[in-house]
This record gives sequence, C-alpha cells and structure tokens, in this order.
Amino acid sequence: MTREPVQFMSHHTKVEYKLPAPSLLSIESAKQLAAGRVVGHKCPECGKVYVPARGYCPLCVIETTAAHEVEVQPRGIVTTFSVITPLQYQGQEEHDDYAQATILLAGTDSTISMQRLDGIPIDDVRTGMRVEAVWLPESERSASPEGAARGFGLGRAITGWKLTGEPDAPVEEYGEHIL
Amino acid sequence: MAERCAVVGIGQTKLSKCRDDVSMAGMCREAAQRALDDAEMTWKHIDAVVIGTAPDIFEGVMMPEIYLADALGAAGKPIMRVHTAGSVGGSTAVVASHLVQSRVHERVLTLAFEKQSEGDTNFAFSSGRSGGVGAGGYFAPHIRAYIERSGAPDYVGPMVAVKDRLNALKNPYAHLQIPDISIEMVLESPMVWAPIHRLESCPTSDGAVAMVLTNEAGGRRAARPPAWVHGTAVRTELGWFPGRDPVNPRAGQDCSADVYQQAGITNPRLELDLAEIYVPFSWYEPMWMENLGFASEGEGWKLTESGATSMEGDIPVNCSGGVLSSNPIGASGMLRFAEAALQVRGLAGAHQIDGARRALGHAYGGAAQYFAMWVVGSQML
Amino acid sequence: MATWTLEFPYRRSVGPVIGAFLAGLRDQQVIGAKTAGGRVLVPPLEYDPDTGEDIAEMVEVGSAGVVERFAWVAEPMRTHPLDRPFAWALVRLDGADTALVHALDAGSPDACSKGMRVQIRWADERVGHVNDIACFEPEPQK
Amino acid sequence: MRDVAIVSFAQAPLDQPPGQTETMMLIPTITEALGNVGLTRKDVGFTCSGSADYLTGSTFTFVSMLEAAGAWPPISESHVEMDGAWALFEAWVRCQHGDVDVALVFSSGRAGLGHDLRETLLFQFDPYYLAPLGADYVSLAALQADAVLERTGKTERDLAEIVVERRRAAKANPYATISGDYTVDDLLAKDPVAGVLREHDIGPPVDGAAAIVMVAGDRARDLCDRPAWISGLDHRVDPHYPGVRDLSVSPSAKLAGEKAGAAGVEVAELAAVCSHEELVLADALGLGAGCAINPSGGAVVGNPMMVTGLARIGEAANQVMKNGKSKALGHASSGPCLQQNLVCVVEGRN
Repeated sequence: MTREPVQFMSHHTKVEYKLPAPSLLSIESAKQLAAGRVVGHKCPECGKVYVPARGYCPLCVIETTAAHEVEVQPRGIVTTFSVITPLQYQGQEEHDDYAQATILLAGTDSTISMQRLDGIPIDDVRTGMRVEAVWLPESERSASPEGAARGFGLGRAITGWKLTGEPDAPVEEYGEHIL
Repeated sequence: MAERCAVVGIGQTKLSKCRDDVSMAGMCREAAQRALDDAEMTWKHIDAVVIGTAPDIFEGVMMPEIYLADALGAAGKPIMRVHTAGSVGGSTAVVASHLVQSRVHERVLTLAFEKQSEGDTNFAFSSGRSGGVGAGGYFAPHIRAYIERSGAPDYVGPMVAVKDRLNALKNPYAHLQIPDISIEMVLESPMVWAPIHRLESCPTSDGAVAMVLTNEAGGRRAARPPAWVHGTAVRTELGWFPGRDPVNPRAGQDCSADVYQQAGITNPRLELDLAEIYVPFSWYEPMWMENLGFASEGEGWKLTESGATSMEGDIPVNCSGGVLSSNPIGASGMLRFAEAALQVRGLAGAHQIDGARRALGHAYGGAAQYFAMWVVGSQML
Repeated sequence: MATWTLEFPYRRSVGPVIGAFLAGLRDQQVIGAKTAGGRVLVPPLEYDPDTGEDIAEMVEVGSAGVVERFAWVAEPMRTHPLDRPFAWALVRLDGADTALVHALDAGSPDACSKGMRVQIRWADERVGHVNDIACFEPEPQK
Repeated sequence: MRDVAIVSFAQAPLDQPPGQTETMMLIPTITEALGNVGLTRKDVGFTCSGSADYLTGSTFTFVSMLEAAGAWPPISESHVEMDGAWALFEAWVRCQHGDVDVALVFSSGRAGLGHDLRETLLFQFDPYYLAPLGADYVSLAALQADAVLERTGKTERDLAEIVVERRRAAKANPYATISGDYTVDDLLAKDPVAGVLREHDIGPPVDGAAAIVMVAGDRARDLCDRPAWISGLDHRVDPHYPGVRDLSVSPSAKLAGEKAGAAGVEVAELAAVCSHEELVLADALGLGAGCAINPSGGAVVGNPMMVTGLARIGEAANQVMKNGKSKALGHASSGPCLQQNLVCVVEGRN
C-alpha cells in the first residue's frame, strides 16, 4: 500500500545539569573584583602572571595558590579584535553588531579575550589601543562568582574597556601576545 | 619495522545542506558502502572500524559508535571513535592507518561524518549559552593578526574564496556550487566576523566519507590503484598560553616536519604535487602555506596571489573545493585525507591533477591547536 | 544549587526504513524489516544486525504480541513514557522475530507475566513517532 | 608484537575540593602516575585520553584537559570520546610502531556532577526508537538482569550477595565510593528501582580521573620492578538494539576475551556497573572458581563513567605490579546492556 511517507521526526532533548560549586579560586577572584581589585597568580617556576588565576600554570603544569597572588592594574592594550554580527541560535541573547577585543593586561603575561569595548565606535577600533576597565558602580557589584564568563574574562564587575587617551602602543609592546 | 599501509577504497556522500533522504546511519552507510565497492570488498572483509565525528551535541547522539555499530557492519568486530575537535577526520584516519601499520588488523574501515542539519552548529558550539560567536568569531582575530603581520593585500582572502568555489564546480560531491562566483561577489557578501566575509567562510554541511585501509599485500593486489601512506603525524598544543602564536602555531610546524621527514620530503613545494588543506576561512590558505613550509613566514599570500595554489599552479591547494565548499565538520579532515589519496590514485575525476604522485592531506582543530597530516603517494615508499 | 538546562529540539531525517515504520505507526500499523535470512526485525533496523547487510524488504506485522521480559518501574522518571507505575517490556509482536522495547501499562507487577499477550494502545494524536505507541496493554481475553 | 607494559597507575582521590575542575583533578593524578616511576611529562612520547562532553553538557571539554597533560611544546596526542580503556588501546597500538617508548593514558568524567545519569545516557541510544522513548540504561539493564537470572537460575539474593562481597572488598580501596559491611537482608529490604534491580545493584555515578603509564620493551624493566606486560588487548561490539540480542549472554565480551587470552587469569577487574553484569561477564570470559573477581570492589561500588574501564585495567595491573599475581584481566564496557566490551590481559614475568 502507499501511504504518506514520514521524512522527519522531532527529537526533543532536555537534560538538567547541576552546575559545579564555585571554586575557592573563583570566589576569591570575584570578591577582589567586587572590591575593585584585579588579581592573578604568578607562577613560582616561570614567573608568568595569569589573570584571572587558574590555580595552575599550564606551561609548567604546577599548581598555584593564594601564596602566588599578585595584583595588577586594570588597564591594558588591545592586541587584536573582531567585529561580530551575532549568530542567532536558541539561547543567544546578542543581536546587534559589537566589537570584541583581546586585551593584554599591564603587568601580566596573559591576555583576556572576548572583552567588550565601551564608548569606542566600531569603526574606530584598532590594535594597540590603550584601554582601562569600566567598572560597575560598587553598589551593583556582586561578590558571587556566578555568572562569570567561562574562563575568558573577569566576571561582571568590569562591564567593558574604554580608551585611556594615551597614544597607541607600538606593536613591539604586545606583538608576542596576540591571543 | 612497521607494516606498510595502503588506501584501497574511498567513498563519500554528496555533501549538502541537508541530507533529508537518509538517517544518520543511512548517510554513513552510503559512504562506507562506496568505499567497500571501490575496494571490491564486502562487509565480511573488514576486521575493524574506526570512526570520527565532532562534538556529540551537533547531532544529539552521545558516543555514536554505539548506535552506528550495526550500520557499519561492526557486530563481532572492534569499533572505536576518535575525537580531536576539527582535526578529528584526519586523526581518525591516522588511528586507522596505525591499526594496519602495527599489524593489529589487516583491513580497516574508517569513516567520518557530520549531520549538522539534525541540530544547530552554533547552538552546539556554545552549548546553548549566550554570547557564542561561532568558529569565525574565534578565528577572526587570528586572521586580522596575520593580515597586519604579513601586509597581505585585502583581496588575497577573496581570491582563495573564488578559487576553491571554482574548483568545487569540478567536484560533483561538493556542497556549494556557485558558478558565477567572483571577487566582487565575495566582497559584497556580508561582513560576518570582520575581516571575514560570509563568502570567505565555510558552509555547514551534511556528509560522510569513508576509506578502506589495508597492508602491503592488500595494497599490491588492490582492485584499483592504491594510495600508499608515506607518513602520518599528529601534534597538539595548548590552545592558550602567554606568548602563544596562533597565527603560525608550532604544533602545525612540528607536525608537518614530522610527516615530511617520514616521507623523505625536504622541499614540500617541489616534492609534493598538491595539497588538500583544512581552510574553513579563506585566509587560512596563506596562513597554512607558511605553517606547512610551502612558503616562508609572511610570504604565504604570494602563493595565492601568483596562482601557484590554483589547479594550474605548481602546488595546487584544495582541488576538491576544500572546506570552503563543503564542511561536514567531523568529516572535513578525512575528506582532505581522502581527496589527497584520490589524487595519487588518479581517481579524482574532473578535479584530478594529471600525474599526481605525492600529496599532503591536512586537518586542524580546536583553537588552531590540533593537527593531523598524512602524505600519500602513488608508489610504495 | 545552580542548574542549567541543555535543551534542544533535534529534527531528524529518518530515511526510508525508519520512515516506513513511523508512517505505519501514524496509521496504526506496524511495519517490520525482513533480513535476507528471513528474520523479521521489529522495530525495523536499517541493516541486518548480524551480517551488516541491507535488509531485504519491509513487511507488516501484528499490533499485538507476547511479552518476552519485563521490568517493573514503581517510580517513573520524568523521561519515561508513562507517569504512573508501569513495566518496561520486550514485546515480540505477532509475525516478528525480535522484540520491541516499550512501556506496558498493566496496573501492577502481578498483572505482568512472561508470555502474556499484549496489544498496542495507540496514542490519540499520532504524528509518525515511536511514541505514537502510547504503550502496550494486556490483550482482552477472547 | 612489541612488548608493552603498564608500569604505573594513579587515581584522583574521591574527596575533591568544591568547584574542582576535571583539569585540576587530572594535574596531580598525572604527575603522580609519572612520578611513581621517575618520569615527567617531558618523557612522554604519546598521550591519549578519554572523556565525554555530555557528562558536563559542554562542547569540547577534552580541550581544557590538555592543560593537565602538559601540551607545550607540542605533543603527539589523541583523544577518544570513549572510556579511557579505549585510549589505552590506541596508545598500545601506537607503541607498536617502535618510535614511541613511553605513553601516557588518562581519562576523566563528571558523572557525579548531579545530573541524572539515566537521563544523560539516553543520548547514547539510537535516536529514533530508544532515546525518544526514554528507555534509560538502568531500565534496560533490568531487562538484561531478568534474562540473566532466568538463564542462570540465580536470584535477587545472589545479586545482593555479590554487592555485599564487593562492598566488603572495597573497604581496602580508598577510591571506592561505597564500602563497608552490609547484609543481604538489609539490601533486599529496599524496593527495586527497575525490575529486580535495587539501588545497591547499580554502581553510583561519581566524578573521577585516572592515569596509566605504558612503557615498551627494556625501558619498562628499568622503570618498574614488576611491569604488568600486556599480553592481550581486544575489544568487540554487539548489535545495538536490545530486542535483537540474547541479553543473557555477551558474545562481544566472549570474543574479546578469547582474542585477548583471558583463559587462566587469577584476577579479573570487571566494569560491571550493575551486579548482574558480573554474571554475564564471568561466563563470557570463562572465569573459573579460582579467579578472584573485583578485589577492588569493581564498578558496582562506584562508577566514574569514562574512567571506570581504565581504572579496572589499572587495578588489574596493580595486581601484577604490587600483588605478585602472574596473570590478571581488566575489562571495560560501553553502551546499553554491555553492548561493547574491551579486555586487557596483563602478565607478570620473572
């Protein structure tokens, strides 16, 4: 017999995950950020400074602890960037074009990626720009690590980065830290 | 001394936006059956199966070898699944070749697939969390850094986009078929992730590719000319660390040096007849030409600009149309490996490079941190 | 504890074999697959699980059959087909050589037994999905 | 074949600080496995790992685990989205080439993260019939348990006895999730979860990480007093859909056992996540009365999915390396109702 064929079927999937408890490190980092301080860890072996701290140096593969904490200034250089037209998918909350920058923080060896720029028109964004953090008003900052971007940034106390007004950095100053 | 390995069967599906006529197993089966037919073998001849595919969330099937065992005739046999991000198709072929070279198995079916139309690639990349920028958003800054560093003219990327789409017109399996493609059309397409235009980026595709690999004796009595594996290599580096150079990653340099050394190649541009390289965004052609030693640092774009990488050039790259024309992610790496093998077998059809004797297949993945490569030749090394 | 939900509606192309089965369910018929060796697989698998060969033809089988095994579930999970106590069952439909996994709504474990006759209880709304079979239920005594 | 031996095995402790990531679990575990035999990450010629994205619901989770492997300068490395036992298989194959002497194998998983593994593992099943139906692995295991009890004539009491024994043995294993003295009657007093299976019959899903160091040839003898030589390693799969199989037996485990040379092992560490699976496997692998099964407690006292199989192989190797046994077996499994099975036989040589 002939019947109307079935070509597609819907398979609705849903799993609820419990998020792991925040690590002591992320709690500490969030607390410091809420207080307006940017801290990281300095590897005791190679001396590289990681912000945010990961609790280990991925190059030396040794653990780092509060004993290795250092504070850095909330300013840095845009090492590279992209202008994003957000892809639309289920769960996406971004709709308008925006620039995302990778920033080398002063006094660190680590860049932070996927950072938002504040008050800089998209067409004016360039590499080498010197920027500083734009903070949420202190009263609105949360000392909870929840909602911190996954590994890329510095949580929500810093909403973006604005121009310091200083001349751009020469490429020699950041060329080794594109990523 | 390791056993030799020969590619004696290759099959792929039509690559397209949505293979709405088959199930996931049906799609894989189509490629696998074609590879068996090419090798003049049946399911009974196969000793083991190695599959590769990118993140399980793409299709919503965890560890798909479990469900695909039946379709790949694996009952009573070993089956395993490799996953090394975007390089997975290449890594999977490498693992399969090792099963032969180690003499653990004689005849191995290897297959890679992605059926992206089942789900949503960008949902999967971000695990459904907001703020996902897709692979293009991730790689755009690297591309910008390359352009700034090399001083490459801005038309080089669009040139690659045009060349690979023109090549795709000669490949009946290729997904994108854009006969009127031009630099103007590329430049007029939307700027999705500056500096990447829509037409400088790969599509999302459904598709599968399979190969039958066997040992020296099997290669000698193959039904059709075999491709002999002259070298395989994988390298991985951290995706992020202070001072990392993602534009010209050392893992890629080390991987190519290793595979060339195995194949006895000292000058890849002279000694290889063509390369199938993983280029999901146009600018990765000049970037990888440098990384793979075809050009010195900062000079890769001149190969594209001079036409050296076109089908008429001295080192044709991606005669199949490449990832820019078809991108079933998990399969894309193995497609590069298989297309390289098709060329040295003389079976590439309209996109065949006459007399191709040695070819490179290349795949990369993650944050440009996973690399897999092989060199194949028409003659036993 | 904070949670997050991974939810996605996959849209699966099913191909001719699974498609025939699902189309049959929508029309309250059960279609199986016959292998070259003559084994009738229900639900129809696309390939002979023993040999890896293509299946030979599609055949219609009965919508009632025999319980080969069952496992009583006193507290169903959110993802289970029934929200009251039921049994998972392996049901060999009349004319089939293999068993279908589905839910058996029999009220209590004592009402389930190996070899008992059961029939499909069809879903009210059928769309071409494995859940067009709402569950199995004991076949009325003839 | 080239002689390759397991020379070291390490596991992450059960008790981990809050918010511990898989990477952080792996760093000390890998350091310990290598350090036990005086090696560092720089000595490793090939690295292979196993993990699964769906256990955390994120994409590319294995990429961050590279930071524990030490992937700078670049390393020769691969990953399987399978239990670490298959990573061990891939590494063993790689060691056969002759150019790699030291291989590092590790795996990790967050099965204990709090999601219901029964829901998560629905993704493993065929996406047309079993997964949309919600036929979870415990329910399917209960159907298999019924088949096993029917064939063997054993009862729920026999299953509970297995669990009592394993939990007692696990008292000596600090990595076991559940251990202690229980009575069969206590266990049977609880209501079943599905069919004959009660909570005690099902290995509790937990987080875990483990690492194994594998060394070829004479180098193994230099590094370890009594290496666990891999004398056989094989894996096989059965058809997927449970309704087409005789669930009371495991042809794939039987075949893998034969190919790997399981006959005559003194100890077997089986990845039997449910108690009845031990019966199926012991039968398939021909384990006689003289064979000690799961002296570590096995998977029924804790199931760190993705690590469960690798840890069984590690425990088997420890029986040779540290306990003087001459032939031991480690087993891994994947898929519903023991669909896929891997057998690794290790031997001590004097």
